[in-house]
Amino acid sequence: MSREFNEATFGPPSEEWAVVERPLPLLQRLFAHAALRRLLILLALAAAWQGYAVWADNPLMFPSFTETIDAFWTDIRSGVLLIKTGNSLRVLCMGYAIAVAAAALMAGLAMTTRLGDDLLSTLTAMFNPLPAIALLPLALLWFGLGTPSILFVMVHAVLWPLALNAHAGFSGVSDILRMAGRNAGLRGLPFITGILIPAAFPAILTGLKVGWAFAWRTLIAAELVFGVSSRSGGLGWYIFENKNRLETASVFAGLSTVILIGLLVEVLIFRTIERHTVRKWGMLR
Amino acid sequence: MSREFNEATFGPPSEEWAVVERPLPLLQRLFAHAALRRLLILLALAAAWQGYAVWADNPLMFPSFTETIDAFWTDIRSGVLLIKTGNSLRVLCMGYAIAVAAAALMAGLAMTTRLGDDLLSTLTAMFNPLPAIALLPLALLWFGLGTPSILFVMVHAVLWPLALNAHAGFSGVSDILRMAGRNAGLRGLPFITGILIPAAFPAILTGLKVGWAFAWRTLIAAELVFGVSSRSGGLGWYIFENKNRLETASVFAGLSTVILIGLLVEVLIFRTIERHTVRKWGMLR
Amino acid sequence: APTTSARAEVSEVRIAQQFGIGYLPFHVMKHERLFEKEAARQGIDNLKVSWTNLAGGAAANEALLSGSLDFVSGGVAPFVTLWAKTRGNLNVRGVAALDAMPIYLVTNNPRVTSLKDLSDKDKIGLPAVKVSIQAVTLQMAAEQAFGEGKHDALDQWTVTLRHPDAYAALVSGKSEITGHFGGSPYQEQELAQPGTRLLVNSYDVLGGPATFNLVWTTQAFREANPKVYSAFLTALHQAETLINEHPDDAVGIYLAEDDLKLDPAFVRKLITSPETKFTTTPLNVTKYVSFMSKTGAIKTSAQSWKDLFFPEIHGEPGS
Amino acid sequence: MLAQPAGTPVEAARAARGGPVLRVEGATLQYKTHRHLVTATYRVGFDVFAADRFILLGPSGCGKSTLLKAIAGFVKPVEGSISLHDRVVDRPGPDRMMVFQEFDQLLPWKTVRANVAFPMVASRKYGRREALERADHYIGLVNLGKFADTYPHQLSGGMKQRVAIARAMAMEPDILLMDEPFASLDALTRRKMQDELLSLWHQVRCTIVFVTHSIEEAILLGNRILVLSPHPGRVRALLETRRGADGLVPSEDFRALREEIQQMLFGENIVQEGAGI
Amino acid sequence: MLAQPAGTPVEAARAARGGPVLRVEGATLQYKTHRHLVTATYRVGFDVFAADRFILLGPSGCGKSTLLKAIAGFVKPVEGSISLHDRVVDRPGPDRMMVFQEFDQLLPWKTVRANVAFPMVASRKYGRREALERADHYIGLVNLGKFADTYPHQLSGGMKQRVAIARAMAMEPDILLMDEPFASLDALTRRKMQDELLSLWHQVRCTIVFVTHSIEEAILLGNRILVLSPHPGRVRALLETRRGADGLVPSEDFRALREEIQQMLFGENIVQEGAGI
Ligand SMILES: Nc1ncnc2c1ncn2[C@@H]1O[C@H](COP(=O)(O)OP(=O)(O)OP(=O)(O)O)[C@@H](O)[C@H]1O
Ligand SMILES: Nc1ncnc2c1ncn2[C@@H]1O[C@H](COP(=O)(O)OP(=O)(O)OP(=O)(O)O)[C@@H](O)[C@H]1O
Ligand SMILES: [Mg+2]
Ligand SMILES: [Mg+2]
Repeated sequence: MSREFNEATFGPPSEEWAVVERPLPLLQRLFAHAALRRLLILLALAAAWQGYAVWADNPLMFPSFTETIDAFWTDIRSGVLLIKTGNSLRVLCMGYAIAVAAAALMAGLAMTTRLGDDLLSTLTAMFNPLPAIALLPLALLWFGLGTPSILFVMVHAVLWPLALNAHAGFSGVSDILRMAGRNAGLRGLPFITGILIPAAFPAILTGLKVGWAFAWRTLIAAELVFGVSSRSGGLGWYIFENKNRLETASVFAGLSTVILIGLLVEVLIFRTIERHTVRKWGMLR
Repeated sequence: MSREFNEATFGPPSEEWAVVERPLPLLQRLFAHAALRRLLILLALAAAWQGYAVWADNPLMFPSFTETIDAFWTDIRSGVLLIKTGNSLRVLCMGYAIAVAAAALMAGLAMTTRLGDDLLSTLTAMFNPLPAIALLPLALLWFGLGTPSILFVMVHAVLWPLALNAHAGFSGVSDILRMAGRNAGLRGLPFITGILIPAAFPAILTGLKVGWAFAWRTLIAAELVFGVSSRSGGLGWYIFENKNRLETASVFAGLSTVILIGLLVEVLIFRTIERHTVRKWGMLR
Repeated sequence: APTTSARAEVSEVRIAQQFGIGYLPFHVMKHERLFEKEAARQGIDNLKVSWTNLAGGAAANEALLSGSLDFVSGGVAPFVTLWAKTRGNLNVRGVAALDAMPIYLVTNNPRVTSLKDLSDKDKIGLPAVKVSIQAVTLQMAAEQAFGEGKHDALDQWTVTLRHPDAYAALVSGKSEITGHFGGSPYQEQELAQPGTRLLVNSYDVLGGPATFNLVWTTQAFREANPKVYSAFLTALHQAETLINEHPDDAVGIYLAEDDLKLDPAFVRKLITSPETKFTTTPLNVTKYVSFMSKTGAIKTSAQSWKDLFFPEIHGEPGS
Repeated sequence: MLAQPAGTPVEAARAARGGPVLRVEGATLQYKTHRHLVTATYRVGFDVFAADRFILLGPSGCGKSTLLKAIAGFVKPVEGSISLHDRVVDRPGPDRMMVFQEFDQLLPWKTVRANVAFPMVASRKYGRREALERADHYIGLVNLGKFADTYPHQLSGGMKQRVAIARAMAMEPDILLMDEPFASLDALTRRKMQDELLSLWHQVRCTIVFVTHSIEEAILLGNRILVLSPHPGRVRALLETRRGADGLVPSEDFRALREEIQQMLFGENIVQEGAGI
Repeated sequence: MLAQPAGTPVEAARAARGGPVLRVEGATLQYKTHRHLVTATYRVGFDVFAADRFILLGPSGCGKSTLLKAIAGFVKPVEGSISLHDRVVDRPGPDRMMVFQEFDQLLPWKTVRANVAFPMVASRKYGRREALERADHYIGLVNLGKFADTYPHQLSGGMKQRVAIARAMAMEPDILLMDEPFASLDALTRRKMQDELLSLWHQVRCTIVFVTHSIEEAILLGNRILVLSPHPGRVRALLETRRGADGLVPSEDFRALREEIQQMLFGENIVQEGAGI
């Protein structure tokens, strides 16, 4: 009985099997490049922006792409934009981290006890629709004016959608996988980290993406409402300040920075995580 | 060969099999009632609220539960709250419906073409982090003041998270189910509605829940920004007005209305949908 | 309050300001470190002063109530609202006025020459519908134009818009916004554009110069920190004096603090305009109180302007 | 008995039976993963004629499922071609119904009845009413009458597979592709299903391509058996079963054929090429 | 050969072999769904003794998988009890490793090696290093050496099942629960796996509860065979196989036993109760 009977072959074991793939037409090959495709989309969007702005001819309300780029470079070179962005990013990452931890805790609780489940769905249904401004008085009372309050509001913005996604992801884990985990003796936290989290990872990743976006939204909105001492303000403050100064191009430069960071995080972080997890595991096409 | 050989039995075919279930202790049985458990949670929250408010003794910032209920009843009886809530709900449902349709379109496009996929993920990464106020000039330019602008901003708030969830859900549909659908000859739209949507329904439902919450958040915030004229405002306007008048109890009454509606929608709509779909299908525990 | 003088006063004072030329006294105080210097003179060394920019009077009120700020500033309306609400408990009262400035309702609709010409095709931008000083002033103007009890005749066409948004909308002329009831320097910039006209001047409505912005705080803070309080007031006086005596310096400070790219001559003209007064003396504040009390916006009224302010400025010729 | 090596034409058989319904020519099937290139089958060629009951037999992992998926149109050959009625297969379609190997091929949101009716309705081959009637009939055939209104997650493994079989059979497609459909069935149910399949075939004379692990099942069901080798699946032999008047393979032949296949699959010495048809 | 009806005690056997490792007493297993109450097994009782190779045999849907899940601790009997070493089974645990019937029992986010090592590491039964070494050894036994670094979604159906078998066997648990583990394997691989299972058993003398559809496999592997009837699974008979010195069932006995089981399962007349042990 030959030992290798049941093994198929990885790669070309002999040249014979290394079938040359049919070459595709150049255009199609270029098009297959995700980065290139995205660049094209971005260029198209920029062109549309420029075209519309020139046509609308209303620089006070809608500056053109080139004007925005100008303002962007000016403020990058002067360092203002970088500092403000840095400030925002610091607060953002803190708030995001706290929210992720809190969401993990809530979703974990909801998975392990029935009371936790009810608590999560009740709290989510109650607080998720509340806008950040509604929490302002509470945040002020508890944390005073400044970063802790902004963190509080951000956590509120990120926590619920993230917990909802994680919990739905956990609930959708197939019985067989659960059983496989329990069978190996996992319970409680190791069960959650060892089985539920990886099995629900596509849903969790979506939650992280949505949460990330809402952290930004809230941070910027909160900076506008709270205001901050002008030295240590973030991107939201930069936008607010320039709006008050009627520097619309700079306002758009600030917003473009938000967009740029969004794109970078998507491409550099989320896509990478996706490629190294759910796509590699065959859980996402 | 007996005809019923391979059939197990539904229900008790003879009394012999109708094993009486072990009765549970009363407390446990009561606790098994989801509605009761949730009511308890709500009562506990209300008690905590009242306790904290009395302790903090700062009615201008944090009115007690009873004061809020008072304000709530007063404004319910005078009809103000009902009218404002009605106004808000109308706009809300419109915006939500448009956003759901747009998200379905985007996610569908993203599923069928590679360009659509790139477009969706690029646009989402770009625009999702933008706060609604950033869109103010555009909304003013395009839709003027009033409901269309609010709708625009709401669609912006709801569209991206919903599309993200739907797209992730679609991408996670197992190859076997896809093949089963294609094998039956489904392509294009029928494939999406017949296979992808039901198979991705848990993720879509989460997206709908998150989107619903963000529609509320944005509506309330948008009513403040777009202000609408003082006659026809909605709940957001009611909250804002009372906030400015320092009628904090009424502000909390407005927020409680939002919470109440959130709970009702969760229990009456989302839970019901869940029970009749994903839970019945065994896709969600 | 007998016990307070013995206790140590706060080492940090938190003050809220907003955007706009009305907050020039604060800019000067901050830039020249007048408050710190004055506090040191009164024996409080190393007083830390932190300035916070807020987006509006309502936010300022919240911050004050939550104990996050010590002195807050804003328009007359939010102050009156808070004063009315806290009578008998927190006793929030005015510290001093910052300035008296006219606020203009500017329109770009050529067919509108008076309030009576406004129709539902017109929309008027205000910082906050119904509750801002602009909104209350507009109600006063409406009552004067349409008669007793018709104060809310124009409310239906008002829209909440921040100054810069309303400015952009009005100047670009490509939106439904045909009016903006704003403040300096936006209103003057608007009027500098062709095709715009002044529709309402708040001074005409109130029959004379009127306070635009002022500072307020809680009774508890004032009683616990008498030295800080008096140092603040003195510094404010010094700032006003500097502005009035050295307008060119003030222009420089304003442009530096707000980091504006405005023409200094334009700013100088605003500051030195005969209508603009930088003074701690409250002017025509009681008119707002009685009007708001009449329309039901607040539930109390004041006998005299002195009810509204702490006694330190009662010697000034307020109204 | 016919043993036919890979690559050589089957002129005689083809001429005798009309053109092939399905022609697989030198098909190499590969999976591209992020690190490797897995060759599932290498230059596999065979013809399936109308009303053939064609069996794919080979060890685990040799590419049987992949080959079936390629015929169904889900996998494109990187080399060679697959054509149906002389048209290259380029997409899946309801003319080739497939029973997958996996248990999760049923739509979890449809009851057993709706699952069986689904391809009939989706492909517009039958009207809704007729589809439901046919569904009930075939559900009865697989002995699941009482479970018609049950959702798949409430079924046992074997029951799920039976639903999938009913679903494919109810379509009465040109070609029925079945990937180890009976593997999870007990002996009796399996025999019943085999009987049903044969009787269906006798009624409609459809073409069947059938993957199985069981040599006995292969001989019992198939009229032609393709034996695949491991290490990317290649054709080792193509065998034909000779049947008696009752449609059964005479027990002498049965044993001999089984021996031969066993020898081919498990024996050390590979059957010589060109051993004659 | 022993045929023992449900409910009667097996005093003799029990006394001879020490107390039972696993005792199932009058276990009724039910599924509650939103509309129905499905009874999977009804008052099933049997004892499994140390080093038994206990086979569960019965038609599709009779509750074999449910019974196995109940022993594993995933399903609680609504009536009767299941106890292990005289302690009632109330939760799953790594002392009872289970091979599930479904293909998706592997963790998709772990490679084949990590999947096999997973329960060994998770249960802290082995250190990480040792677990990986053992994993490689067992992966070799199931002939998947080259696929150790592959993710499950890149495996064929039979390969997935082999990984699951390796995972369970590598744990060397007190009781090995296997739900049709070899159903999707070709004859050769299947025979090899059966050999491996028996040789593992000879090494460690673990207790095995094994579900199969194949009567031959049951006789080949098991020393005791529980035959279940359809319509909620009830015990129809408990049979014992008598083995020769070589550990094989003498071919005469084999045929007789197969006939008997076939008769029991497929024959019209039910075997009489109390037919003697
Ligand atoms: N999605 C996939 N990605 C990468 N490789 C795959 C994939 N599916 C199958 N393979 C590989 O292709 C080869 C053939 O797989 P296939 O499923 O066709 O085998 P099979 O003959 O059906 O085996 P079995 O009898 O075990 O089901 C195997 O080596 C397997 O590892
Ligand atoms: N999750 C479930 N919910 C409801 N009913 C179920 C569930 N799982 C199984 N059943 C029912 O329980 C009965 C026994 O199922 P079980 O899976 O134990 O059968 P089995 O003997 O393993 O069959 P097979 O050989 O086909 O795998 C069946 O009638 C099935 O419909
Ligand atoms: Mg296969
Ligand atoms: Mg089973």
